[in-house]
Amino acid sequence: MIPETAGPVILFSLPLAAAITVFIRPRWSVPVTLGASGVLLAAAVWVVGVVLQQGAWRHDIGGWTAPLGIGWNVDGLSAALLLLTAAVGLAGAVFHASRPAPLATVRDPRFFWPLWLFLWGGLNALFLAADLFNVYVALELVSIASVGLIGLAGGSAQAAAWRYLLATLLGSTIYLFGVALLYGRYAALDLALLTDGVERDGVTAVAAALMTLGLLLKAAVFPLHFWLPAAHGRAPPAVSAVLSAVVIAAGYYLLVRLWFGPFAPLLGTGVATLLGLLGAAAVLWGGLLALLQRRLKMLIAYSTVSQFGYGLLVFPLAAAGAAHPAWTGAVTLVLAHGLAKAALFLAAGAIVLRHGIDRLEALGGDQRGATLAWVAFAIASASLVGLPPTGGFLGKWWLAQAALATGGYFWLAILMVGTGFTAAYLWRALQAAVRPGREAGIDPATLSAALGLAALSLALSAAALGLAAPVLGVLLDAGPGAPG
Amino acid sequence: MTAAQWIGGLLVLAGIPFLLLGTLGLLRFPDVYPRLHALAKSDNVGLGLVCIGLGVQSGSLTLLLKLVLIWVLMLIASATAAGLIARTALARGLRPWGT
Amino acid sequence: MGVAGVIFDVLLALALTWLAWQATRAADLFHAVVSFIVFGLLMALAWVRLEAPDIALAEAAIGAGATGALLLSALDRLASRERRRRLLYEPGAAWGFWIPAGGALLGALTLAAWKLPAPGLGNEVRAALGVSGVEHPVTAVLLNFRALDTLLEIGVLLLAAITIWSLGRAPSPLIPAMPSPALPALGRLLFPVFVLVAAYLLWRGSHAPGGAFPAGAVLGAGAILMLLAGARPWIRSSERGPWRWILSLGLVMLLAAGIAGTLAGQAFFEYPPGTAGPLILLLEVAAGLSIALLLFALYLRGEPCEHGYRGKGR
Amino acid sequence: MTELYPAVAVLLLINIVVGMVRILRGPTAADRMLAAEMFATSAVVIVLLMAFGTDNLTLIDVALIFALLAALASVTFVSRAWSAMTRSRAAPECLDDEGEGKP
Amino acid sequence: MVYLSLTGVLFVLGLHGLFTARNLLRRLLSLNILTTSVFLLFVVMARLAEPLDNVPHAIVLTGIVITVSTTAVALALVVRIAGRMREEDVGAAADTRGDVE
Repeated sequence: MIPETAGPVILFSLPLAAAITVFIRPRWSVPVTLGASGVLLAAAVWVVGVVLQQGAWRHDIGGWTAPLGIGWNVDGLSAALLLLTAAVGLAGAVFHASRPAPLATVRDPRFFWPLWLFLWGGLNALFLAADLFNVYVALELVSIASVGLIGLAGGSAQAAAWRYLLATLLGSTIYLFGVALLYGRYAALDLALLTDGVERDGVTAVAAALMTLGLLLKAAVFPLHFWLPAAHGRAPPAVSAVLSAVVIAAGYYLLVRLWFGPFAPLLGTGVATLLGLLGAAAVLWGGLLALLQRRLKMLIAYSTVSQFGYGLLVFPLAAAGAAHPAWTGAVTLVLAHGLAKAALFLAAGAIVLRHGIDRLEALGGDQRGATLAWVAFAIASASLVGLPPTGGFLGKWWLAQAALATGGYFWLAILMVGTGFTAAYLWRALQAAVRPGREAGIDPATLSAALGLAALSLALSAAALGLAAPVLGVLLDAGPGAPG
Repeated sequence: MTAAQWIGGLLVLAGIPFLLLGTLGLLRFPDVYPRLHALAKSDNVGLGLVCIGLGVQSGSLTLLLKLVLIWVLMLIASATAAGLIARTALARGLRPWGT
Repeated sequence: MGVAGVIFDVLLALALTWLAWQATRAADLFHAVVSFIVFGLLMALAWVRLEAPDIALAEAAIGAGATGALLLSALDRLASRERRRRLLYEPGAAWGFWIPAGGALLGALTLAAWKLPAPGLGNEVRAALGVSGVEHPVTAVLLNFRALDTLLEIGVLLLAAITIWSLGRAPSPLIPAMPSPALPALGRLLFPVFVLVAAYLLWRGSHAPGGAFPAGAVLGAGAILMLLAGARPWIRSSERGPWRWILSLGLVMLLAAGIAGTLAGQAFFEYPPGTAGPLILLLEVAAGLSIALLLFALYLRGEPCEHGYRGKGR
Repeated sequence: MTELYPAVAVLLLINIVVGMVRILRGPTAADRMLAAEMFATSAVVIVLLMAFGTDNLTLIDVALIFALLAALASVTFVSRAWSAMTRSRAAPECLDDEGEGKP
Repeated sequence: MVYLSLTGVLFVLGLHGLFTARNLLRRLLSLNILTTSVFLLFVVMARLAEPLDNVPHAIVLTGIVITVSTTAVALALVVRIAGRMREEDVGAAADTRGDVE
């Protein structure tokens, strides 16, 4: 066996195999999921290590080469996102496994785990895929699993799940329309082949517009974010974490893949500025709404809308000539956001469990049982705001450098104002901890420390990401996706 | 052209008017009961003629059998459906026209 | 087909447009659903005209058959909802103008793309067909060149079934006010035909249009017909029973085939030389069975009973 | 004779289009379903004519599946959609019946 | 090709229906029509290619199965949501099955 192929094969097959296992034998759910999660994290670390050592590689499925067959593409970007998925997946699984059992809905224990593992498998398949239609199938896998996980909370969450399903299916259908146009034009679905062959013409432009529109809907970019807060706010905490941290990032990942791959010739100043303005609007609007929320989980959900706005700033900065720092900065920001946001949602989940309610004004008072969660919340907040030396700081620093190098002072201002908003709404949330509150909720002794630890480990990884700057820089440079 | 092809073709052409008549009945008859009747009769005769015609024309026994199978299936489907629809319509209290 | 062909295409396109309009706009919900079912039926004719008999088979079986049954059955729960639809979510008035405007623009652009070079991969497929293990190109693409898509697709089906189970128990079907004695007889009469046709399509798949997809759909449709004809749903969700294994069978086999390639020192999903034909046949049987049972499971709209049914049934 | 088949297919398609008026007008659900069934018959004939007109005999399978699934649609209609609507309008107590057959 | 323009028309109709319809089932039908238009585009591309290209046929087959899955999930959700609203209407607060909340 070739060692480098084993990593992707494990990352692809293990979640699906584990999902089948826990579907057939629900009783083994927790041990199987936790075991598989550990192996998957190890495999993701290994894949990152291999990329660091020998650079990007490609694996042809079934031995069939590109125009006919499907490939897996492992480079720095996909390896980083695979690792992010594994980290969030493991922490989320630990969190969900250690929730107090009586609070779970009736259907939850039997169906959470297969859906969770299917979601994981879909995400891994997506990050590995180098074929546009394969990406579509993986996207659908992710969508249905997400819908099932949101709907598990029952009640009004099912209505939120329905709205999410409609939005995400619309997004993938529009995306597929663009894929069909591209296929008709170039007779290829492979990213690398398309990158080599794409020309600037009408069909390609329409295809690019459609695919971008579909993915913007999936990434919940302003003004297409309408479905996100309800879905992410109502889902179980572990689900909110993976949805906000990784599923949204998947849409963003594809946008970056496409615009720095096949559509790079089309990335003129006009398109880039438009995308950048959407991002800027998302930063401000999401930040403003987050500031106005009264519920902790809704606040975090709107924060996701705001934070992914930064990701879009990569396009105008890259079009202006600072492709490399902007790209590295934006991807770092997305990774840091993923870790921090997952930590925030898990911490919020633990806090809400402790107090039995998620209205901000009711979260004060006795914090026994939720101390760790608040610490995690604070550290993750620091990363999200961008205090040094966290990952958030690193990403913003690189983005700011790109803005300064190209004279993009408008984008720099957006970065600053957005940071102000972030600090303001997270401060509001943190303030709630120290206020006197009503004494309610469940006995702190029933809350496992693993809840807080899961959140804390993610928050610490978000912070540590900033220290790993040199490694990260090398990793993200590996591969054809990275602009030189 | 052989005789079999002529006969087959004529049978096919003979079947078409029945299909058209079925639609006419569907449009012109006053309520659901005579419409059921019109469809059940004419469509099945029409389809039967076409199937047999094409079978004769092809000159192959397996094809003929397959076509007859299609016809029988449609017969069963429409007969059951007609019966069920009529029963349910009566049960629902839809009065036949003129009563 | 010459002039007649062009007239046929234009008429078909007009009819399809009108049906699509009816399906989205009709005031009566049942009217909309029937329009959609007829839309599927005529779509199958369009696939035939476009020389895609495989898709016509699948559309006839899945599109018009299974989806039609799904939609019609959902109506029994939704019909009385229609009057209270005001409760259902935000008004779309503001979007109503902008989206069609954008859509019209898009339509214009599609027309601008009228003369696509459309190179296609026909030659590549033909060249590789010899070593693919089957003679029918679509089957070769599905289970050899792009087998990874098929794996994920069966995964989507299984996942959909699990998701539906997670929503709640299967609602027990409403029993018709006037049970018909003809129905069970019809079920018993037709089910063997469904099985035969499914087997026939599966067998044909290696060298002609057919294969696991239409076969599975036909078999699934037959199972749904049995249910409608009064049989009790026989799938059980019990952990001890075999059903969970059987439902997962397709995905398990495809995953195993994929991993076997890696373990044998080749690429993921690479079949050892000379074994592609039998392997693909095996995978087709498993995939067809899975598709049939999963479609049936999807039709139940919830987790079936664990240990069986109480009460008289029919 | 075979040369006439395309024209005949067009004729049958016109037949379907005309029949759509019944779907539009109704008035009952049964009328619409009957129209749909008529379309299935016509579609079977059209596919058969295409099969023989273009000598593409694999299309007969498509007609076969149409014929098989025509039964499914009408049975679903009668045993689910239509009769259930009858009951829900006539007898509101059907909600209680839903409990029947549950474990 | 007539069918190429049909693709555009169906796409617009589907989008229009999706954004103007309020009924859940109608939105689902619109979405299905939208998907069909995409499949049609694939198959038209396959037909225009010389020689006939079978890859889009396989892609559309995969797509059809996926669409059935998503439709079934959406329908099950719709039925649950409608059922819950009906229960709320009737005033039956308790869910006897104990499946939710």
